Amino acid sequence: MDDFYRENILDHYRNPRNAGTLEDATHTHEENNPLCGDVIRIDLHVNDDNVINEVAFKGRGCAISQASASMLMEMIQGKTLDEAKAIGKEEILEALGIEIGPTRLKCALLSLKVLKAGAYGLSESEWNKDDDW
Amino acid sequence: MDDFYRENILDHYRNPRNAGTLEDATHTHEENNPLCGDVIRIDLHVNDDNVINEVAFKGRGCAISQASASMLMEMIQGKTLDEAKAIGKEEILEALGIEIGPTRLKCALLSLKVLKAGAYGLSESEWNKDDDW
Amino acid sequence: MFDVEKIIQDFPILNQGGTSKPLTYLDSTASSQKPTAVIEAMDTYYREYNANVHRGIYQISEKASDAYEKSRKKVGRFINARNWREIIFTRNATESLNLVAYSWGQANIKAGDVIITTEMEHHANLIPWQQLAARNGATVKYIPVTEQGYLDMAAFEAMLSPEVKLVAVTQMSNVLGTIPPIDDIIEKAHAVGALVLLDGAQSVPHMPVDVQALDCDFLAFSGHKMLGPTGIGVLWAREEILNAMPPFMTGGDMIKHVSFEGSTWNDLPWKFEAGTPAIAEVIGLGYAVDYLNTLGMDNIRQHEIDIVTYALDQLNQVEGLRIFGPKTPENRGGSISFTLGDIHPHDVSAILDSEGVAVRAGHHCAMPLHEKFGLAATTRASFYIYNTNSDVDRLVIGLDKCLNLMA
Amino acid sequence: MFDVEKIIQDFPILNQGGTSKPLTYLDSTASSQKPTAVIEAMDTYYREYNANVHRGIYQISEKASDAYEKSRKKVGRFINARNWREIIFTRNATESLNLVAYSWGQANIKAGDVIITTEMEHHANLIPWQQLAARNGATVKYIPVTEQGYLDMAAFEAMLSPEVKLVAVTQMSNVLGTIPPIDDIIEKAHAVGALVLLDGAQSVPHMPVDVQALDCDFLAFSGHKMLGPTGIGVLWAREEILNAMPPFMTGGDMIKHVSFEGSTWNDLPWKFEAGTPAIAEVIGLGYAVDYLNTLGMDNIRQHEIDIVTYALDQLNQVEGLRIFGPKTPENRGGSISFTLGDIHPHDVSAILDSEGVAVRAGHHCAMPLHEKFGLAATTRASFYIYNTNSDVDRLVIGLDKCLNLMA
Ligand SMILES: Cc1ncc(COP(=O)(O)O)c(C=O)c1O
Ligand SMILES: Cc1ncc(COP(=O)(O)O)c(C=O)c1O
Repeated sequence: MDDFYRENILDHYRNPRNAGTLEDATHTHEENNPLCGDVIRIDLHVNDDNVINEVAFKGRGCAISQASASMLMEMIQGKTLDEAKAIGKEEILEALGIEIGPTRLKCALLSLKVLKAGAYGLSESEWNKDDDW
Repeated sequence: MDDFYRENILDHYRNPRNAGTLEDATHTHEENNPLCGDVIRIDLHVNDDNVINEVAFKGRGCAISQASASMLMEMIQGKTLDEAKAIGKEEILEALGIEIGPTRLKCALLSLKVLKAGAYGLSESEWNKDDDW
Repeated sequence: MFDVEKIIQDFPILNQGGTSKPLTYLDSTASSQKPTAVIEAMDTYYREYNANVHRGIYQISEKASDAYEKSRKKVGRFINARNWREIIFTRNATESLNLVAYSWGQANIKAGDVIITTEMEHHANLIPWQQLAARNGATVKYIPVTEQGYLDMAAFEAMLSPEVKLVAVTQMSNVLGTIPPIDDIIEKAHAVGALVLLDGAQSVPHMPVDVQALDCDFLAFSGHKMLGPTGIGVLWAREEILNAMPPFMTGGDMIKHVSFEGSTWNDLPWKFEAGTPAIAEVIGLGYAVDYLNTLGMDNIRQHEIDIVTYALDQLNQVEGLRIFGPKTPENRGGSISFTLGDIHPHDVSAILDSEGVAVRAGHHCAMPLHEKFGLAATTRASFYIYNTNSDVDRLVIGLDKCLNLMA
Repeated sequence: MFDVEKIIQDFPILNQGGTSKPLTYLDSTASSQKPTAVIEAMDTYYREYNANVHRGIYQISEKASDAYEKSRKKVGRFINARNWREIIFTRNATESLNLVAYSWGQANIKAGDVIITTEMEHHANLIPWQQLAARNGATVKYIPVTEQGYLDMAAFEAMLSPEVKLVAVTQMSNVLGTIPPIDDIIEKAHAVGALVLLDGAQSVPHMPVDVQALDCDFLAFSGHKMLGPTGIGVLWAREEILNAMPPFMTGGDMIKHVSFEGSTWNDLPWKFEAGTPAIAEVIGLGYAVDYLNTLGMDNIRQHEIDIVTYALDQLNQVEGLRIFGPKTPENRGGSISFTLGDIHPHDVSAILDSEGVAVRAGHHCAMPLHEKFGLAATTRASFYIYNTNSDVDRLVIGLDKCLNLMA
């Protein structure tokens, strides 16, 4: 337990960074995890230099999904779109710093899915490509 | 093997009693066993005293189905319809004198089924009643 | 006679365990654990007489056929079917329900007809009827669930009309635990000429079920929830109804005669069992039924009433815990779904897991019911023959840790 | 590397046996025997981590989900699928074929369309198309089988037209052993815009199958014929096709969102897996695939060519024995169907059984083919990885006894 709910996860969960929505978002997308009802919406503002200069997320769900969304927001803010696109599963799991089984993996990666499938406009099969086997 | 194909079964198989058809049958019926293609047709002639005075069967199939049909013909000939109706599974199995598994049971009882379901005009659920459990 | 400590000895997983802490298994509503007798029966089949059934004229195949059909009789007697021909083996309760929706449904549901189900159904007893209705222009109506988790019977009565062809209702809710007034439902449905299908996925494992006494028309249930293996389910229906139904899946074993022009169908029950069946699983289910019979379904029901009585009492003392469904043990089964303050059920479940307590979190395949209660998910603890009051205690201790950590 | 004596050690039934005489098992075409690794994998699941999959947030459920999805990947790689989402778990090959007929078929087969299949199909790859055609006003055409057991390819070509929407053909006959010219069939079918479904129930266990190299569209097969348990089958199809297909059965686990108004479906492959799946069986199948991979499918195919070569040679010397199907081992699999004079196949099989030799007698779920050859039944001996030439010798000795006794 103390292992699973590490202080940094609980911290992000209790104090999410960049919570809310953006009025002037250039990209907005929402996804839910049908198995548990977790929902995450992400708003981005990408400027003319292709830099993500504003981020916000809004969600409902478990500590893992909300904390990982909060962490992801920190990771992409200030990056260019291309830099942000390079962020994958491994980076999220590393940030969480815990071992995650297949069911909760969906919670942990929900925010990444919103970003890739939605904000970056990648199709499921594209962003899932590394996941073919 | 020597157990399974006892002399009396092989004898009935090689020399079936009452093989053929009746021109003046009062009852005629045919059934097949869908699982193996065995076919048996039975013709009866029942006289005014309700006595089965003539019997004949025609068939195609394995030694068990043909021998048991031949044995059944011997059993019912000369009996009244009511007496014949009392003949069941047990009598046939006793006549064959061997232990029979569930698959071949269908072969062994095919002629009885023809008689009960067809010649006696009983519905499947009636003649199968003892077989509900 | 009903000695829980002795029962626990029969379940390998509760003794050796696959978890780091000893396992408190409170998820039998999702799938029950299996006793040694069931596991070994399948093992023995594979090691000693594995062969395809029905058509083999050699010893091991005859033995397999015999064991397969003996299991059918065991299952038939267990629910007091009229005869073994009324027992159809499927993969799970879900397939049993789909079989009825495809076969009976396509032949009997026409435009304008009404199918009644309830707001508390598992998706398996909901979507097949929605799909059937959409295909054929019929309507699905839902008996409302009250705040207390009961069916609104007045609303049900108001729905009844000659257009109602089927009432498909659970005999025990997998979320709320509710045991609806089935006798009443069957009587009223039959009065307007509707057939009644019972989803027995939760009732058959947990209480005595007698289809003749109930006078229902269809009953669907799953082996894996009643001590049996995965991959095996059952559809029971009255023989006349099954006889009149067209086949569902077609292929080997379900035919009388096949030609290039067309085919005729085998007798019951094989007409509905196309292809090589789940032989080992059917045999395993037979042993599960034997095990349940030895304990006695009345005793099992009483054990669950006892443990639910204790659990409701203990859980009511946990801060911020809200239980959904009937509060009286006599009207409910052993599934207790709840929320714990604002803590997400996933987190509750994960924290409980770290304490060795296995519960389920989510919508439990009853999304519309959860939405009705304004929830995305609940946590569910469920009890079976091998659970004791000390499992309840471990659950409560775990919930206290959740509160400490997350609140 | 391919050491039959060592392989036999892995199969409990071939060592301890359930028959009074040691078992010569020549019925693997109906169902194969199972190695210890497969039996124990399921045992371990039930004893150590039995739990429902996909939704449980506790250790044993996570472990079960993981093992379940790992098996899917193993199966996918085994037939060289593009990705694991193309692998759908069913009960058996029969259900896989029915899934295509109901889901793809209802959406794509219209009045006037043509479905081509062959005269040598198993009922499972015949009746679903007859039923589909009858429902939708389409026509089924049958590629004729020649006296020698080959497909009449000229007749096939003459059938091709833009109306042909599906060509459903076996990759290896379970009666004649015939391996049809699949590459040619696929190329010609695709040229008129038809999809190609392969019945791989016999091919997948017995030879290398690569769906990408074949460029087929659907492939159906069964676990129990390839060292796996009963109760588990596979449908593979191209992802685009599966994505476009409506669901077959509906219920839990196959949904994204459910409301009283309707439902949306889950992603592949779960869209087609409604309800609690055959968890233990899927895990067992994964171990069966591991076992086959260790031996190597090329080696298995070569072993069967060798044993069939010997068997054809020996059987040709039995008086009055007539073999159906190709006489050249390269063009056939390990199923050899024959008649022995006028002796009924049931009697042949029963006498062989009394000698400890298990063969099958009947129409082998290919009634139309048997009727075409003017037969009600044949006897079939079939070979697999654990059979040796001395099994062939025991078969021949048994056939001589049949002749002595019955002629
Ligand atoms: C060629 C072929 N197709 C389909 C099947 C059906 O397989 P199952 O009974 O496992 O569904 C079989 C096996 O009997 C077969 O040999
Ligand atoms: C009430 C109810 N109905 C149907 C089902 C479906 O059972 P299965 O998944 O075994 O098909 C379940 C189990 O999840 C259930 O609890």
